[in-house]
Amino acid sequence: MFGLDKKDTTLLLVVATLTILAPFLLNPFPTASGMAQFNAGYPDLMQRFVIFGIFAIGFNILFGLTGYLSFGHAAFLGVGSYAAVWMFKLFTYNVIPAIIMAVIIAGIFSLLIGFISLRRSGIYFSILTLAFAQMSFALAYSVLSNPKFNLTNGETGLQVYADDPQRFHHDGLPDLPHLFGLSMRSTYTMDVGAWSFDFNAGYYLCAAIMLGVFYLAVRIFRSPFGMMLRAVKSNQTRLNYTGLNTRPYTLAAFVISGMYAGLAGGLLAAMDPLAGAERMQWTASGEVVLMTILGGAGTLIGPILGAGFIKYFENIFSKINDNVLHQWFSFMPDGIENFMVFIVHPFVGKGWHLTLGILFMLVVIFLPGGLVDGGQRIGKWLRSRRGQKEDKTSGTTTPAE
Amino acid sequence: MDGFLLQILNGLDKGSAYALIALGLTLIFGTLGVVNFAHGALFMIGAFCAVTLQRFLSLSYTVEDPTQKDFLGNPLKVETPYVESWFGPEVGSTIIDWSVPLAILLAIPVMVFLGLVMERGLIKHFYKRPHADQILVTFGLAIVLQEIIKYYFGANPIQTPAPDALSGVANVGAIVGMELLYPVWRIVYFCFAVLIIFGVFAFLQFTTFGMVVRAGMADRETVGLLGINIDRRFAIMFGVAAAVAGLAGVMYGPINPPNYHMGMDFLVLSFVVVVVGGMGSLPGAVLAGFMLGILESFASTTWATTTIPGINQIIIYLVAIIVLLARPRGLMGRKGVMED
Amino acid sequence: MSKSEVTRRGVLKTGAVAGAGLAVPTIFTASSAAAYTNEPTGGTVTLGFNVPQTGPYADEGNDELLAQQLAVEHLNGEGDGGCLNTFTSKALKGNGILGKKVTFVTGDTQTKSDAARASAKSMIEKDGAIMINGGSSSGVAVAVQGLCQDAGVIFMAGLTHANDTTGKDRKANGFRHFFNAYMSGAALAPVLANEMGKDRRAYHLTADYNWGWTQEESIVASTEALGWETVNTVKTPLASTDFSSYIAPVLNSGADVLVLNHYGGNMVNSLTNAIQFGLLDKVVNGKDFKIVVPLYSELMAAGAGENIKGVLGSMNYNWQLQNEGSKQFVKSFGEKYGKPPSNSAQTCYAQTLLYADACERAGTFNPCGVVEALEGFEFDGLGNGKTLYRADDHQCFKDVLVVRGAQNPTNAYDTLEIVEITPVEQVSYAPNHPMFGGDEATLGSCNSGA
Amino acid sequence: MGILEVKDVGIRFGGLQALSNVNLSVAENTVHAIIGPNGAGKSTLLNCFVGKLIPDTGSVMFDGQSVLGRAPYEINQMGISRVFQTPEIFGDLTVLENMMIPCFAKRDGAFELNALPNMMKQKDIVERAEQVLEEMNMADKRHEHAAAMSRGDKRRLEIGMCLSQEPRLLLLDEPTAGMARADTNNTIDLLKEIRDRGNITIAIIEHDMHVVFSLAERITVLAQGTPLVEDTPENIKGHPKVREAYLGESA
Repeated sequence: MFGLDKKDTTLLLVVATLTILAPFLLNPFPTASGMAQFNAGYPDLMQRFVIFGIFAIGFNILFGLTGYLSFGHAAFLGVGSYAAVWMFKLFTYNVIPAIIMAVIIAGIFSLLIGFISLRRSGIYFSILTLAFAQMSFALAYSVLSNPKFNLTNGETGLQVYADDPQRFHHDGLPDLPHLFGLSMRSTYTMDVGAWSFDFNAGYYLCAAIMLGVFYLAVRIFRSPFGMMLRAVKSNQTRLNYTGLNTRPYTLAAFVISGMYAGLAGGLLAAMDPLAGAERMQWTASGEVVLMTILGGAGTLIGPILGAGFIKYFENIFSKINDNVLHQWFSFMPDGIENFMVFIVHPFVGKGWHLTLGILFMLVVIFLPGGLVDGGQRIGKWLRSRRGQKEDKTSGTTTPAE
Repeated sequence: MDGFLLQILNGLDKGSAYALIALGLTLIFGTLGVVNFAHGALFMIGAFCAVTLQRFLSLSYTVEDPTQKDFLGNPLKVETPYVESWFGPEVGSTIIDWSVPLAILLAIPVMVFLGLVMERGLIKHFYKRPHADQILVTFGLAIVLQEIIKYYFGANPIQTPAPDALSGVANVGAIVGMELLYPVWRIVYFCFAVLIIFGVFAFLQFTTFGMVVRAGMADRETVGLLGINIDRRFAIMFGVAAAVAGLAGVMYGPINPPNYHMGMDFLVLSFVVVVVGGMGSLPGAVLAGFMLGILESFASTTWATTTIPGINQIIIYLVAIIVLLARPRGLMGRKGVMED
Repeated sequence: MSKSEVTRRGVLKTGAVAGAGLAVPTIFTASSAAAYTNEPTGGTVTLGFNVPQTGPYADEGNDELLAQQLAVEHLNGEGDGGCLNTFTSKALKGNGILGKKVTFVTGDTQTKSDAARASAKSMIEKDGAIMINGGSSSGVAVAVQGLCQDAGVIFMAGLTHANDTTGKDRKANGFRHFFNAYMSGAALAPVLANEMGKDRRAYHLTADYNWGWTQEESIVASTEALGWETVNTVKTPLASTDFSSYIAPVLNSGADVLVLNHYGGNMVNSLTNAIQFGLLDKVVNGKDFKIVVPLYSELMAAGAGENIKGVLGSMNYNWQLQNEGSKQFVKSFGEKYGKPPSNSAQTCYAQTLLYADACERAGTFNPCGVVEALEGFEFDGLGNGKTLYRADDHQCFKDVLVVRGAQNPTNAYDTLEIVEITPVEQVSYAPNHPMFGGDEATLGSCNSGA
Repeated sequence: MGILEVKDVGIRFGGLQALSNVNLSVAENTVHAIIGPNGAGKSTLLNCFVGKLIPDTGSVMFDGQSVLGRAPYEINQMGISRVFQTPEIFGDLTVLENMMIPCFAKRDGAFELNALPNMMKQKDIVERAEQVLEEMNMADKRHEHAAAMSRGDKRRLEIGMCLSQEPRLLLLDEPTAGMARADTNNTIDLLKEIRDRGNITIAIIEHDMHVVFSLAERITVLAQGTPLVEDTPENIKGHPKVREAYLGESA
């Protein structure tokens, strides 16, 4: 289907099903239960899952295929966000032109940076991209937000003000980003017994776009172009002596992944019309690197898993405070309850960084191929168990013959 | 003119910290081929060795003084450090006063030990893994180390003042017959950095151990074939690199009070320094450290910022870009190192 | 058997505490049956405390969180009741708010406007928080305030000092108890003139972002009005850790006062560097060199250690204030946590009580009702003395403290001493003051999310 | 006039004169071997043909056009393919994919505008790659991971990858170095087959005399960066200068 082989079609369908059903899957616990803390099915976080999924998918096209490790991709995300918010400010709250503009501007920006950075490879390339991104961040944070020429609005973040022109905005349209009148924030809440599920317009827009770009990524991975990029990673020497000028290919990959980042940035702004400079900082670039490696660089689904994993920690674990802990362990006798809270306390709430750091180490030590590798190992283990069982049954039948 | 000289001094001072961190980073990279994102954390832990020693020396017993009240109106608990009661107030307070230089003695074994444990326990298993994996695992380690420090010492900076005798300003211009006041401790820091750098170079240049390590850096396999246990030597070099970063941290405390994220603040910069100097080149790291320090200082003068607005924010990165485009392997990089 | 019984007890207990979950968060939904965003329908009401828990301001955030928890206790009638005893409004009875027990959720702003909005959204969308309180930077405050306006919940700002929060970025759903840069300037200037004379030459080092600029603008304006001359204003990158290259030029600039428009780690380092370079020992233009830090906090004072001795600055609140509300608050806070409260803790505590009180007086949690109850509200007994929540811009007007680093502190907590309590009249300004967005700045109208 | 004409080539590395006054002519559709002791400059010379090094003096002409100053990929597009001392293949890719890359390069290597819409098309490439694999007797290995194969198979694959582009000149850099005897013989047979198929020029650098004498039609002996003699294998075998410079040393 869609020009994909059977395995990829299945993967695409699985991803599609999961994203469509996400409001159910991410809210497995009844709203009033103590476990509700672990629910992630509220609009903002679901949006973040898919948006950062897009970001990581795009990053993986560059890093996973060519092996070029960019430490500056957050700059393209940030540029995309700024472009989108400027579209809101100048023209209309409709998200379509904003998203298109975000992708275009990020594409141009990544073409410029990629053209220069790709003159070098290895860690030199990484540092060049890092340098460009840090420069962009510094400029956005202060220099370009001075009162005379305010392009970014600095630390507060670029936002839409009532006195902005918004030329095509008129009464009757929501005063928030919308898709031809459908506000990105409109949410339908379905109560089923003790459960509650949110269906958010913005989330489904992001999910649809993510499925589209995921499909595109699968096609790129499977095309001769994708193969060529993998060849770059595998053996650049051979490629040079094979009559191929690798630079246009790597540059194309760089720009494509930059446009993915811009798309993610545009969507972030479309869900919440504010563009902060911090999303361009090197830590944000590092985050997408970690997402990709954590999930499994070079795999199709890995980056999405990695993105979900990190965003889940950031948003769920950081909110578990001592009060919540006491609730969890309240069934225990007081002494043990306090002890348990004492044990768990350093790892949640303000300690979520610690848990994340430990998990990075555990994953990379025990699962060299990231989470996807872990999944494959579990699959293999299950199959081998099943195999053993069959062996046993066959073993018991053999002597009878 | 004084302004110019002052900025040179400032640059040398900043450069000292950059150079020391980059030196360790390059040692680890050059010997082990490992990209160590936890190196900033080692610098930070060094600084916290000084904090720990200062806390330890200031351990106090408390006596309630009914004549004074605390903020709730209860009798004030007056704290007296044990060292003051054992050695008398004068000697005791002098010991506390000198806690930062004394912390060097604590930091060397602690950092070497930490470096060895890190290498044997974790990094060793990552030699053959892609650089991306090394980055992920050392970054994870950096976060963990940082959070542990934050858990015990808080997020707020902690003052670790220089000894009274070494604080204040000195007239460094006296030699050339002009007035040029500069903080004593910063001069100490610069001299200390130069000493360490020379120490490391001498160690590599003039000891058999160092010669083997240098040979191993150039061609690991051949040295391995000669029946030399190069791995153990490299592990020790990791310990040395950790100690260099740690010492840089200990002595940095009086310049700017340590906090748990100071390592991350330096990490990106020191990577830029290493790459500008040329991956794997020790003299390159030192040269680039001082060069970037001085450039950064000059970029922050009013003259520079009015000529090019925002130059002080981007100078380091701008220089990195220019150097890498003009000289593909950095200032003194070797061919073929880390190019793919 | 016994195991399942234990579990059941747990569920019951949990159910009682987390009853707020029954109030299904139906945020941003026009079609919702609720009259306003997150209308509490069960026996509890949920407040959202959004403070930095990671990053350089984690300790400040922790202090805010402690104060907020204390406020919740007092609202629910637990503990000693704290400032409910001294608050001039007697609407709060210690039985929660409008009879509903107060619960809270927490989030981590990371001192980044993006992350702060994400955690605020999560508290609104997922946990059904009806009010967001806290924060330790103006960027975060403005970003979260905008979000709360859109979402239809109330934002009670924590520590935010930039003029913009209640200036050009003011919002109908947002309220600031903390003072601002203009007030710092207005309060400091007379004291500076008094202590240092009217013919000083000032050199400004300013953190290169929005808050730094507004503070510099305010201080420059108020000191120049007194006759001071501004020699130079230099912007320093926020990411700077070593300020030596900015301090060195001060020596030969002919300035005799250094103003550090820095906050947090920036201020600790720049002050430490300035002392290192021996600035305070210098005599310039025949006068002793002085350093001013317009915005002080206890944590900064702790971080800067001995370097703050004799350095002047301003604060929103200090635990050494001797009014009844302050004494009561310090007692409650000190007995519970073993240390006196910081000024950001006090602001968050007061904001939580003020919100609760406004709900009681309005008789509803509806944000528009709360806004109406808070606008023009005059009160006392929360620690700052007589205070007015001005209707035009939702800024509190109260006395401002001018403080100085103590020469001989007796313990870790009295490192700052109060020099003067500048009366509120001296720090007031017109709502359409040019530094506050002029005539164009408007609150807009309150949004209840319905 | 040979297909590869080398005139007065010289190159210096610091104090070392690696090549000087190299004159060489490789005739079309022959096998020409370049031999010489270690450090004679064989690999340096080869690197000058493919664009990795640019000589300080002299010229290298391929089919009447200079190769100097061109990037390796451009030289490849002129019709020169290179086989490395250690097989350079794409270890992470399958055998079939390895074979597809040079076919792809042949089609879109120049990356002109038509390459963009072509990026997704691969039918013709797969067909061509399958065909070459068939010719190389490797069709049964097509889904194997290239890195997992034996040295001999890797070499066979690499040669196949070069041949798939139908080069006019094939450069071989010690193609049997480090190989077991059986693999060496297989490789020799393969190269003979290619030679006998005709319509290709082969230049080979080799240490192993067995390989050289079973393949080459002409041999150039290089010593200390200069050609010593050039002749047929039979004459080279008995040449006293060669014995002195080369065989004497290695014996």
